[in-house]
Amino acid sequence: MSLTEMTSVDIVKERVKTGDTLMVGGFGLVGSPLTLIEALIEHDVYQLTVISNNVGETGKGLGKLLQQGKLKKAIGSYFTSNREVAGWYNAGKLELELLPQGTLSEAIRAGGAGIGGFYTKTAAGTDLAVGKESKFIDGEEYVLEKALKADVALIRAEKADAKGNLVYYKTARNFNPNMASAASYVIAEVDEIVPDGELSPEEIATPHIYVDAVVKSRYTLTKEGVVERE
Amino acid sequence: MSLTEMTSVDIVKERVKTGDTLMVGGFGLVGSPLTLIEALIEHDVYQLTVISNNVGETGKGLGKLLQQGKLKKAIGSYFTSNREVAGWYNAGKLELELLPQGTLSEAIRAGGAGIGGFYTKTAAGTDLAVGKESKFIDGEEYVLEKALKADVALIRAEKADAKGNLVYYKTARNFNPNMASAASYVIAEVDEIVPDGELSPEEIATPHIYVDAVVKSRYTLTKEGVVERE
Amino acid sequence: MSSKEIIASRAAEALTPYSIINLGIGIPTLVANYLDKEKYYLHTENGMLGVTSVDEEDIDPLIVNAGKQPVGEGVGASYFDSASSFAMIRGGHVDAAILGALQVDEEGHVANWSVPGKDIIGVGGAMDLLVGAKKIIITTNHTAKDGSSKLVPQCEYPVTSNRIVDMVITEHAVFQWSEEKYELIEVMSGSSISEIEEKTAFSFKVHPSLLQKEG
Amino acid sequence: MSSKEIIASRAAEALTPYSIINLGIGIPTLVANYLDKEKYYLHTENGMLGVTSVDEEDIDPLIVNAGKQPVGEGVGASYFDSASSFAMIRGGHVDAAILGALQVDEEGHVANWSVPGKDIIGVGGAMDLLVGAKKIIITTNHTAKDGSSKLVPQCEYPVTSNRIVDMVITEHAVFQWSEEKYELIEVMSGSSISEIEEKTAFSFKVHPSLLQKEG
Repeated sequence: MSLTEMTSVDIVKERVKTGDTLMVGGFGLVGSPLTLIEALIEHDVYQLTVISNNVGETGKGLGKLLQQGKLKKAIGSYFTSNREVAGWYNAGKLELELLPQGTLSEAIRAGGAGIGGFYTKTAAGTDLAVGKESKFIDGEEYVLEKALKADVALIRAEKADAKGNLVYYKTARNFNPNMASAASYVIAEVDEIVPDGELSPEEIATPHIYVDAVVKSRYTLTKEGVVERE
Repeated sequence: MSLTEMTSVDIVKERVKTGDTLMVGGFGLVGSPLTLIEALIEHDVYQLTVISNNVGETGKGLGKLLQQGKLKKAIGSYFTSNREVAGWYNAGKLELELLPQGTLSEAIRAGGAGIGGFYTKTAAGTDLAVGKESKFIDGEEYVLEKALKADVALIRAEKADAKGNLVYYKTARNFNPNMASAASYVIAEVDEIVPDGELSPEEIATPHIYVDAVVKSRYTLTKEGVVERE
Repeated sequence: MSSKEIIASRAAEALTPYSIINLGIGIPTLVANYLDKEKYYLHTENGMLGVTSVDEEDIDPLIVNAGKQPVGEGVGASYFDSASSFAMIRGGHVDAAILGALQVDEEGHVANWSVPGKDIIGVGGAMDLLVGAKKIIITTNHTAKDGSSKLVPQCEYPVTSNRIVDMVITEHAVFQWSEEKYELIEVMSGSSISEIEEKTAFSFKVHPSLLQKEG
Repeated sequence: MSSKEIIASRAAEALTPYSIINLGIGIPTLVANYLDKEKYYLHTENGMLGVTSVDEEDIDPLIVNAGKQPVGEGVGASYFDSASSFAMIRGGHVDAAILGALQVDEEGHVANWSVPGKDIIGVGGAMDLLVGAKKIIITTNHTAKDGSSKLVPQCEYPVTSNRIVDMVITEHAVFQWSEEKYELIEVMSGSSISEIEEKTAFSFKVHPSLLQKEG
């Protein structure tokens, strides 16, 4: 079904189950689905695999889920932003899969695009290519990377129309459109819902084909940090 | 050099050489760089490989280049729109590489994105997969397709700004943004050149990083067919 | 209604409201005439979601479908490049594709892109739609111009995919894939099981409810 | 100027006007201070082309660079998703990337993402930039905090790529890769060839013009 539901944050509890693989958009706090992550923090689910550039920061965002012991595995490119990640990993309580940021974003796109895997030059000959298949194409070495998919994607956009088409705001776009394409169920947190026809057909970065549920955002990132909307 | 040149159609003669591989945008006449193709028709170059969804129509567009004996090879998905293609092929005077349309567009994107090749389910088990490597990923058969690149891309957009950023008009977008990314030199034919800052930063489908030269369009497609601008 | 129109209108009934639909060239294109455009989201592989019909006087030559015919822009429509459009198709985001056929066989395979002995020079988006769409509905005349059945034990023409087609709709019959075989689930008005048996070269099951009706 | 500022301003001179530049975190970020933003197009891998600097009062928290620092939007800037941004990088569309280093070795390889013995938990976009950017310029202090040279015979730290780095700029020297070896092409103000030789653990050639000057 492709009808996009305009709903509340309860959809997170309804859809996310123990053992699920989740994609979570955002680059640091920019473009991060703060409201949906909070719902996840309040939701009793465990053994989650999270695909996200970072695991939030210490005790914040996805970092809070880590502290709650809900994460089984993290797939991302830069876990360094949360100093606790290494501790959990070394204690054997968290699996990590580290990918170059370009490989991470391309693997997510591939997951959404029906591509099983792709050959990238990135990481060829480095420690991150150990154990991966490689192939010489036109004389250059490439590494095979598999597509990434998820059960649920939690993303953030600026505006949705009533059909569920999404537009993004500046660098808050980042991983969100890619993740919107690669999960079985996609929940978008947005700042504003506008009537159909208000978004330019040329500017829609995520057509509603990809969006299952839209939730109004409760938190917003300001110069002073994250604040709750009035 | 990433400075985009605002120039005349003579750039086609300057840049396209005998033996080159060209990408030519458009889906039929829609989004086709009519002005640049005309320059190619008037230009003495041979042994061209053309990557384009179609080879124009009989005696029109790229079909005219075929009649001129300038094409060595065509890579596309639907040559049926030009009834002369089969004759040239059967006479051994034209090589053909037929790809499913999704594979064609993905291979062009891959060429622009530094991806050496990718695995697609499309065509697995069919005559179009004969002789191609295949691989089972998570129990399903995928076919390996190599990236496509070109020496020069001829594309069409609606508007360019002075930096060379491009926006497209409705279904005239099609292959153009993908091709803009996959050639060493990219010439864009546009209906209008606007000052920097007039295009919405969120709507730019082809950032100027991809565009080498911009030429004002001389021909436009109307309900009555192709007409020359006043 | 012509047989093509009968087939197209029946295919329209097979679609789920508010789903994403891709229509092939030929009979499939006619299906649009029987759909409430507010309730179905039409995708075309040349890069548009939200296709509607257009009146002659409103035609914009730069808004076309995969058959290069002028179409209209629905409210909430969007445009994207070819690679993104096929990412939607191949990635499993299109709910149903309606396609034509040269032949459909007993194993559920369709041949609709190439005729043996003729030059293999066009494939378009057919193979992508077949591997990617969640549901495939074939709309076709029951028999070829020479009177031979297009529903055959095994495709003589090259198949378009290994994927099994979910549903086949002709002017005589509606077949649904069910447990390794096609099952006749509907006899079109004016036809009969015996006529369908006579005109169909592949073996098929008959849904029990139809046997009761005729019996 | 601090040594970091000296390095950054020298790196700025190495860039071609009207080219596409990606700046890494640390010293590379400072390079922006020495560029006329009208003449250089700054790309940031989190999805923006046309980065400029921003005054404190104009900060928009949703416009940041790869270091998550607030930046400004230049006239003619554009935004795109992460996969598209790395397509630009990996696809060879970025003219130059300026990156920091833990070590650079005699074979031209750089190590800048991981320290042995520490946990390997972050890589970001460094590997993509190294394989994709047309030109790689490393900006780094000549020596580590313990006084050891960062320019070594062979990287002890894991390398970031097999790709050879084109240029290395420190507070003492500018090296350019030339015929299988680094060549010292410039002695920074206040330094000397002998000081550079003393502080550099890898072997290098000296450009003839510098020998004449000192000689």
